[in-house]
Amino acid sequence: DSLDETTDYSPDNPVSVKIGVTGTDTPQWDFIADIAAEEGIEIEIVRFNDYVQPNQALADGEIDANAFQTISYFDHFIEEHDLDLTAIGSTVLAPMGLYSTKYDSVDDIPDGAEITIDKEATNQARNLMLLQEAGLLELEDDFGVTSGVDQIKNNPKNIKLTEIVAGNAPRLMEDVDAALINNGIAVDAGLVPPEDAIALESETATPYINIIAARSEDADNPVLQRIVDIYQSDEVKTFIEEEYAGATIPTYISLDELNSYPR
Amino acid sequence: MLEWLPEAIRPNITSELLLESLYETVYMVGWSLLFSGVIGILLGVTLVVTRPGHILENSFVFHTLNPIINVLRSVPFIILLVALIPFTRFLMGSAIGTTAAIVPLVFYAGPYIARLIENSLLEVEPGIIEAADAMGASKAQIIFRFILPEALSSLLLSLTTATIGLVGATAMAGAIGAGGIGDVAITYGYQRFDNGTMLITVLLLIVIVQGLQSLGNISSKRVRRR
Amino acid sequence: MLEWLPEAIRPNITSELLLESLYETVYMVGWSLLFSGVIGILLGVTLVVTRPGHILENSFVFHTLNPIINVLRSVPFIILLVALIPFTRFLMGSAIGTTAAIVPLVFYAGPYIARLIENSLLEVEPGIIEAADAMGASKAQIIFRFILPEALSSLLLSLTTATIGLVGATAMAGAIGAGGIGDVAITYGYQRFDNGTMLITVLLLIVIVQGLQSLGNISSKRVRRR
Amino acid sequence: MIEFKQVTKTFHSGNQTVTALDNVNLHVARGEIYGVIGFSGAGKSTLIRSANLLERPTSGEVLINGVNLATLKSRELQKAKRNIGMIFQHFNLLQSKTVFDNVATPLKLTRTPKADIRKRVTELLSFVGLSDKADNYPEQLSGGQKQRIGIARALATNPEVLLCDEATSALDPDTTSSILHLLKKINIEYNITILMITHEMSVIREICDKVAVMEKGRIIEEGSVLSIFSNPQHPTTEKFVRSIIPTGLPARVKEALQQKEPNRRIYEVTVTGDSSHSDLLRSLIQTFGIEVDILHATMNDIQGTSFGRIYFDLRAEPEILAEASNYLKSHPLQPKEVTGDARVAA
Amino acid sequence: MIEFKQVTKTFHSGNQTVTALDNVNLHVARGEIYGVIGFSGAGKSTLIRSANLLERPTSGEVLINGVNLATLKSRELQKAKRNIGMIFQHFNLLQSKTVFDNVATPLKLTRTPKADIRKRVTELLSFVGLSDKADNYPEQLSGGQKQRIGIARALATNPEVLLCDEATSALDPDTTSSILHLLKKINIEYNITILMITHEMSVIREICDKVAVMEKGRIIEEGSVLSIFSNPQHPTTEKFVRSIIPTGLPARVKEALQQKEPNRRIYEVTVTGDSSHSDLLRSLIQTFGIEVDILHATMNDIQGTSFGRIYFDLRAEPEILAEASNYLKSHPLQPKEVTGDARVAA
Ligand SMILES: Nc1ncnc2c1ncn2[C@@H]1O[C@H](COP(=O)(O)OP(=O)(O)OP(=O)(O)O)[C@@H](O)[C@H]1O
Ligand SMILES: Nc1ncnc2c1ncn2[C@@H]1O[C@H](COP(=O)(O)OP(=O)(O)OP(=O)(O)O)[C@@H](O)[C@H]1O
Ligand SMILES: [Mg+2]
Ligand SMILES: [Mg+2]
Repeated sequence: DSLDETTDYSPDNPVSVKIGVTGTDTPQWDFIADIAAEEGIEIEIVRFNDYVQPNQALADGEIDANAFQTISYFDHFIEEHDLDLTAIGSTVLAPMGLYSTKYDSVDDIPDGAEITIDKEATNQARNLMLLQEAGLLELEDDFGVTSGVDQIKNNPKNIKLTEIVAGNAPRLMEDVDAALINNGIAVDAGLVPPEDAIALESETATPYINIIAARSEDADNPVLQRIVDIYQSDEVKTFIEEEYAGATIPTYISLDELNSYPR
Repeated sequence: MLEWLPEAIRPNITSELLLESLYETVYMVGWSLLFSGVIGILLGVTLVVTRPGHILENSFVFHTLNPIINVLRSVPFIILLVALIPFTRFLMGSAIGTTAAIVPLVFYAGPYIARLIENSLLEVEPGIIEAADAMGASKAQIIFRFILPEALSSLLLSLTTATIGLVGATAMAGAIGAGGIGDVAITYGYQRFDNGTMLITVLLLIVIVQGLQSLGNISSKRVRRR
Repeated sequence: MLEWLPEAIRPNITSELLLESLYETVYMVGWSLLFSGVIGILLGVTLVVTRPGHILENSFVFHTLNPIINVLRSVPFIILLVALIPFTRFLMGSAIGTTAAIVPLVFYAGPYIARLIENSLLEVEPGIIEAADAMGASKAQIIFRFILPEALSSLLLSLTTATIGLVGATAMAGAIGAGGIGDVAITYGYQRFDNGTMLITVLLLIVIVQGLQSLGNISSKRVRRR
Repeated sequence: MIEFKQVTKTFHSGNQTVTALDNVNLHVARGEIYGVIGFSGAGKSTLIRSANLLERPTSGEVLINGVNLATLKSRELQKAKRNIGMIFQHFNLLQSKTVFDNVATPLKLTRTPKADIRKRVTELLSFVGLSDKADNYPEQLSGGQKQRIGIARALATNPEVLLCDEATSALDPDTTSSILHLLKKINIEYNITILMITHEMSVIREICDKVAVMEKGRIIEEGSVLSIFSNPQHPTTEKFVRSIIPTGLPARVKEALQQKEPNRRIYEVTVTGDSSHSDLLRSLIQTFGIEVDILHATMNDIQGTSFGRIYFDLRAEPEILAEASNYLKSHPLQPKEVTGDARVAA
Repeated sequence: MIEFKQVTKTFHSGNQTVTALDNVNLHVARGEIYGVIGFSGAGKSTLIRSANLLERPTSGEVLINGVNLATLKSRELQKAKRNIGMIFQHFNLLQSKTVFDNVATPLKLTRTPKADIRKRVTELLSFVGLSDKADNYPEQLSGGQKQRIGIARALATNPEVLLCDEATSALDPDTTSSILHLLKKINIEYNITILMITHEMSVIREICDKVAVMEKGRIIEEGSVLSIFSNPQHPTTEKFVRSIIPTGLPARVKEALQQKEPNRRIYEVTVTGDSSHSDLLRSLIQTFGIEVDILHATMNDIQGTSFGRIYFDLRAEPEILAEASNYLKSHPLQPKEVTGDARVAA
């Protein structure tokens, strides 16, 4: 399982690493893999279509690292499942926004309005927190990263929350009063987050910064460290900025900073 | 309602949510079964009777319908869901929610049922159709008074299989906010690691499927004459 | 390879990815069809021959198997996928990837095929089984030399329907990193709003499904004797 | 009424071609009961099935009431077919319907009022002796019972034309005879035209007016039942006629011949119509003083006249027998001496 | 060989109960050809189907070779069944297999070498006259052809016991007769035991040694074919016997009676076995001087002896006829005068 014995590598004696990603994060990983390959690190990308399996597979040793989740989701997951995993580097931040085809500001949202939220648990928690930030809801004090609609304390406007799959939000916007949409998806769908959103997650929302995770025993593995370095290089930063047109913001902060978000 | 369960398997969801999702599943399966059943039977019958050598042989209809059904059966459900959004909105007023889900479910199950029905109808003894023809039965009479009743037992099993398939598909209809037990199982049970919810929802699904299958088996057996 | 397409529908994915995913789909469908076909036929045959009044009447087997199949058919695919992880890992050495996906796909398609086969086999004329019995055929001979050949035409159509169902299910196997065209359609096309990818992948799926259905129809027709 | 004009039907299977009907011409007049007989595989079913277009002829045409059904529009064709009842060789009953509903089916197709249906079906079931099976399903019936349901169903709508493909093949003689009497009765009362396929000469004898003999897709002989029975031309026809009028030597005659007694001779007299044997008997007994016995005789009653053979056993001194043989040679009944070599048992 | 001991079989459908077999006892000895005849629905098929346990009797037992099949283990039962060939009323051919493969099926079950199968099947097909249909599928066959395939299949393994349910019902007389001859031949050559269901008395006459008559699930009469034909006890049996030995007055006799001529009388003589008519004829012609004609005669050849009736037409002055009538009354052949009132046509 461990990568321990493979600290030595060179283009002639390459080491191979399996990295789990989800859905659409492959472009930057393909780019990183090309760079790493020149140094003798052969990255095999394992694409998941789900937010549970990549951590499970990492803990089970089926992959060597994964990069798909926010730090808060990660912390919650390893606690819940008692897994010995560690975050080894920050990657990007894709802030969430509230969009509407009917209203220009949050204040216009009427009583009894219908708003779509993501049915996926961590994103849903983020959605609800953004609605709280926007003053539409009040959440329970112990609201956590996978808390859901049952943790709403107060819903003064009697807003109807409809859970849908994230990718459908832009497509279904016009059927509701407002929709919560991930930046990534919003940009892909042709929205311009700073202009179109009527409420946006703050860009420094530490809990929602994405990370690369590895098994704790491999935390210091030079190969993985090197991959983190490559990810955090300017070259990759530029690539991501161009590729995602601002939807996904490269956010490179120290591990300490990463782990110091309010829980 | 569920507080008496041991903690390890006590679901984190309210019994209201459970009941509501049960209702949503029944609602979606019921309506979409009704429509897709009618459409599926119509398509299935058409596929059978327009094929070469059959009573309404019509090469054009057969060779148009056959690939259309294949196309609908090719598209992954989630994509079908999306592709149909404008149509669903036009038909239902909104593309979101339990009622809206009926449209893609019908598009999903209709062609599927058509294929199952087609297979069942092809097993009807040609002698029966000859007898009908010789009696001067109209094409519609041949279909409704001869072919369908003779295939009824097999049709009921096919519809049972399709209904259970529909129950499975409703779990995916959660993507457009349709709800339902399958969706609760995935979003509350699976994604939130709530074993209690997983257990109870899956148990509910099992009960539903078991009930449907038994109903199908019994009614099919009752009308089976051989 | 795909550069010549007009921009609006030019996919954002490489043709390598497309080819690879095509291979993955074929690989998953092929293997899981093989296993689930064998298992499904076995289960389907067992469901038929152990039912009351049939040649291997066995109330215990029938009344055990029947609900087990229902249970497997009740569980949403994603939950089945998860529930099977330990078993998949034990069997395949790993619970992720294209090869690992075969296990849940077989669990998904096996019981489904069993139901379709059951329906096909129940349509075999009882007179044929009587003739076999009167000839002193063993139970295995009755099944393999009489029931299965007589139902072959319908069986082929059932297997076709199941295979197309499997193609659909592979799209969901993306959850454990299995890849495949359906997955590309969803993650690159659907999630990234890439119409080009959506179009080309769906077209590919249509071609596959159309091909499978034609193959099924033709071979079924060739062995149909009435 | 039913006219086959140069009808040919070929089936293809693999590289084989079967000519089931080979240039068949046949005319069934209104009100006639027309029998078609032939060996298994001769093309009888194909013939009757082409009468109502269940088989489309490869060439030639079939006219019913002067109309070529193949030229009719769908609705007209249905109407025409409702006037043609058909009894199938393999019954073709609906497995999913009760006996009652099977018989009621053709009536339901024409939207007959419920009460009328009940009355008619009850009447038919009682006629075919299956009133107690009204609520049973076909698979619970015996072979003959199924056939009777098929007959009842074909008669339900009082069709003008009835096509019967082996309508009584699964029935015992008693039931057969009552069915045949019914057919004859409706034939007379309603002037219904019946085309009747059978392999049993006794069925032909009992009710048919005319008969055609088929072999290998061709009609090899046809005519009134009387003429065919009394004077079959084709060897196949003769075989069928012989099936009810045996032409082989009876066992008792063969036995007698084997004894080869010099003062005993056996003569065969063919009886056609109203032939009288009184002078023959008187001459032999009184004039020649021969001891005359009737060894065997078989006659058939065909439409009021008798056809058949009598075997006379003559005993006397050889010289008397020789004398008598000259007399017999010139006798109008043309008795033939049977020696055992001339004929072979069938 | 085959023994039915108090076999009862009831079917339930809805609230109806049908007793298809009602306490049936029957013993078929080894090498016998045993015919069972009865009206449609009498229970014949149920009887034969319970011989090889296709129907499990509700009570009673069936022994084959002294063994109650119901007590056998699965494998032994299969072995026993391989020794019992069966021809089904509805053929039960495999639609998915060619004619050749249908006939080959029972041989394949016992893993007969390919070459042997080919030889045997070819032989059987040529015997039933269907060599040219070897590669056809059942649905391409005529009714009689299907039946012949069923026969060939049942004979394929040279079984010791053959159960035939209406084996020739769809066949023309010629084919029937050749099949029956074959059955008789294998019966003699291999000492095969045959239980034969039929509704045709002519089949019984042609090859059966013994016959049982069924009615409403019961065996109402049984015995040697000879005794049943010559001396039927039960009215149903008589009906069957009459189907080939008509007992009604022939048309010609009825016609003669209608003329009511005072100097003419008609006498009926029943022929049983080897009865001689020579002295009767001589007395009438020579002693009384009566003109004697044979009006009608039907005799059946049953296993070497003749059974039947002769109708004599006597013409003379009324006083001579009155005189003769006294003589006839005391004649051992017991001639009966036919007056037209005594008997009713069947
Ligand atoms: N499965 C069944 N359910 C109910 N009744 C049945 C069933 N099978 C047979 N019967 C009845 O049992 C009786 C005897 O049937 P069987 O088939 O033995 O008659 P059969 O003598 O062979 O007549 P046939 O000459 O017409 O073939 C019939 O009245 C029939 O309706
Ligand atoms: N669909 C078919 N394909 C090929 N050959 C066929 C088909 N139908 C009938 N035949 C052949 O045509 C010939 C005539 O068949 P048909 O059924 O008319 O005979 P039939 O006179 O009714 O015989 P039977 O008395 O045995 O019922 C047979 O040789 C048969 O094998
Ligand atoms: Mg025929
Ligand atoms: Mg029977």
